[in-house]
Amino acid sequence: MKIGVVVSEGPYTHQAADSAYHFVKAVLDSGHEVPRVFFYHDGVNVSSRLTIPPQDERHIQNNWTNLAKEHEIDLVVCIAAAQRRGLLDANEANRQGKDANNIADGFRISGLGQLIEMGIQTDRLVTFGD
Amino acid sequence: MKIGVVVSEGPYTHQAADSAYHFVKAVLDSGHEVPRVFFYHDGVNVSSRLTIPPQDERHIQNNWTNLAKEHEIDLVVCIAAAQRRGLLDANEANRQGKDANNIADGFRISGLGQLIEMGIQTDRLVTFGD
Amino acid sequence: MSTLHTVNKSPFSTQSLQSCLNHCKDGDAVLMIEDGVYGALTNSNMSKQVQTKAGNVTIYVLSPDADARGLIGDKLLGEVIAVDYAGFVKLVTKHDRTQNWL
Amino acid sequence: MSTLHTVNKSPFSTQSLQSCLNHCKDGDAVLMIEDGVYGALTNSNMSKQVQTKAGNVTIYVLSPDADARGLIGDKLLGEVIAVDYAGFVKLVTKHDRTQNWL
Amino acid sequence: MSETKKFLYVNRKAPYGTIYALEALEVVLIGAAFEQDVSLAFLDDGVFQLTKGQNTNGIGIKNFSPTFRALGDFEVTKLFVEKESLEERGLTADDLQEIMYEDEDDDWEEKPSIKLVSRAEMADVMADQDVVLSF
Amino acid sequence: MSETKKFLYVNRKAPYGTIYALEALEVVLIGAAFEQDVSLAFLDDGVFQLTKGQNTNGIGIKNFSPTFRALGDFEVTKLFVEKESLEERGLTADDLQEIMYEDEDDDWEEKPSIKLVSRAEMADVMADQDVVLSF
Repeated sequence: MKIGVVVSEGPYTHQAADSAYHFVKAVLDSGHEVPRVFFYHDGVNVSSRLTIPPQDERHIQNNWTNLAKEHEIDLVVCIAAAQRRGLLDANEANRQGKDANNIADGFRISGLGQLIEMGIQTDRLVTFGD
Repeated sequence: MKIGVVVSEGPYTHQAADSAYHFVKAVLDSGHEVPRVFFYHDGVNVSSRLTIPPQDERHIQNNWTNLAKEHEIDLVVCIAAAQRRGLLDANEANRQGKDANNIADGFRISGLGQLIEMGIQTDRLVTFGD
Repeated sequence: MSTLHTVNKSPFSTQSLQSCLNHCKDGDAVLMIEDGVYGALTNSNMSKQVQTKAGNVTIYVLSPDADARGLIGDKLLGEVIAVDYAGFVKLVTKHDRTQNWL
Repeated sequence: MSTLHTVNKSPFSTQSLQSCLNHCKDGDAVLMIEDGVYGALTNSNMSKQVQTKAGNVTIYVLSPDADARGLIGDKLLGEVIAVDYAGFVKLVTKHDRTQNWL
Repeated sequence: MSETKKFLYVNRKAPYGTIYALEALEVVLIGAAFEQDVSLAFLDDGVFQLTKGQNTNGIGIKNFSPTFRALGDFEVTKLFVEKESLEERGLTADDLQEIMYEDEDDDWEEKPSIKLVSRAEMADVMADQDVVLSF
Repeated sequence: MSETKKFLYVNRKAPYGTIYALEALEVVLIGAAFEQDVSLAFLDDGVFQLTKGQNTNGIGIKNFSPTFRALGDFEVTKLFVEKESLEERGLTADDLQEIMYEDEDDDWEEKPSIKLVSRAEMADVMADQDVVLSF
């Protein structure tokens, strides 16, 4: 079965990004698929490669990047939500005249249509948020 | 009278950063002082210079930067909270081996001691959060 | 000695206003801001409690926030006093401390 | 056709569990996760309502979240079934849709 | 895309205090292009999104409530509003904006998009969906 | 700094679901160095922060509850816990961790840091402060 996942809160502040991570791992372990995870609202903050959590805490962005690589999961960051909150890739930074970018490896920025498409193309959709 | 202000939620997602801004302006208009605003929890996200809000929306970070310059307000971003959430200045980025930084003009990164100090040195303390 | 309490959440979705009203003392002030302004609605299932408490505690609503949410005229309880941001500042300076019910 | 509902907030601070219980249908499942697991506490002022609803709806609690918060043994209602993340996935696939009460 | 699914957008939060209501509306507008069977549910504090007379000048945040009146042009015409949620908040249908659409199957007659439903009817609406997105 | 103020840290949120409890504790630990008159209030869901037997292995988040037991070493010895908040949640004092400090004014005798108070007493504690920080 194909299960789509939405993450709508930022890392560390809410448990959502952690819960979604454990859930996606369990989906994969159960032999089902997670073709895409969509990051919306403050969820876009999960994609920042600039986070430096304390040594004894989990590294949420690294966890997602590694999981996505290993299982070819499409991690999509909503562009409208990302722009409001200061999450940019190199392309966007260039286009918008910003002098830095901060999106981590394994995440890609795209439109809200990707969320609707995920709803259409998956069998179930689960949202982790606040 | 000296009034200290804490902002503990991120821009756009919660109204806190807007409410705090209007409050600080009103304090200054009333002839009182705001020596420092302390950004904690997701409030640190207000300091990102990479936000690109829609044209017809307010620019929260610019508002704060301009207000701070005009009235010499010390905008302090908690370092521990900022590191978790991927907010860095050039120094920190260098020290931590990160290839980018994203703190806007007018904000400075410092420790939680600055919050306690603000509590000690001001006559009132008001927190805007969630 | 008295306290200014602020409440910024809808009383219909969280317990913040309830907890604030449970802990504020006679002579204190409660200022509803942001989504907290819904606590000032007439004919709601919170109205009576707010009206009753208004006998011992002065209850204010931040008018820019009330206006934003369409709470004007007879939608607002008569017991609740509307203030603007300048009034918010006055309340902060007038009371000895501010407690924010987040 | 049935729905899996998830609730991730404490029923003592927000109305999410209440609203979920008001809207779920006989044969549905409710899974308490994150701070939502406090809804499974014994002897709380939510216990009776959850126990009563458990007659028509199957109520689950995510055990990693319950463990994190020290909700084990007799702190958990007997009517509530503990599942791990694999069990969470099974519930998602078993029911026709998932509705998340955020 | 040939498949048509029933999408429900669930709105349970008030506007302006948090961004969820606005960002939910952005999803609805984009989603309209996908020609799915779309419904919106407004319950709990979500009913506050539809109230009349919102004026955000004093808080410097854009008033997005007029956008709900444009939903008909995007063929989003089913806005279910829960009666009990209104009553608990001291509101009636008169406190909500008038939101209309032109029914192309009925000689373009103007019809109201807002459908007041009881809590039990709202539960039925929710149970009749393929995809439920919560905000 | 010669001035001493009464600081109250108000904890009303549960641990782990959100970070407020942990980041509040970080403020308390840093604040201890400033030698102010510090109290902590635990009410509403904040009482969950102090429960025994927390085991976070399954969620991959650090269990910070043992840190409360170290507060005595930082001379943070006044933890007010509201009885009514416990009762509403089906909890009793037995469900909370034992948190002790050594009283230097009483021959270093071990004493409990947790003080159970009624709602009315909690209101008195709150009304007796110079600075109230809410989390």
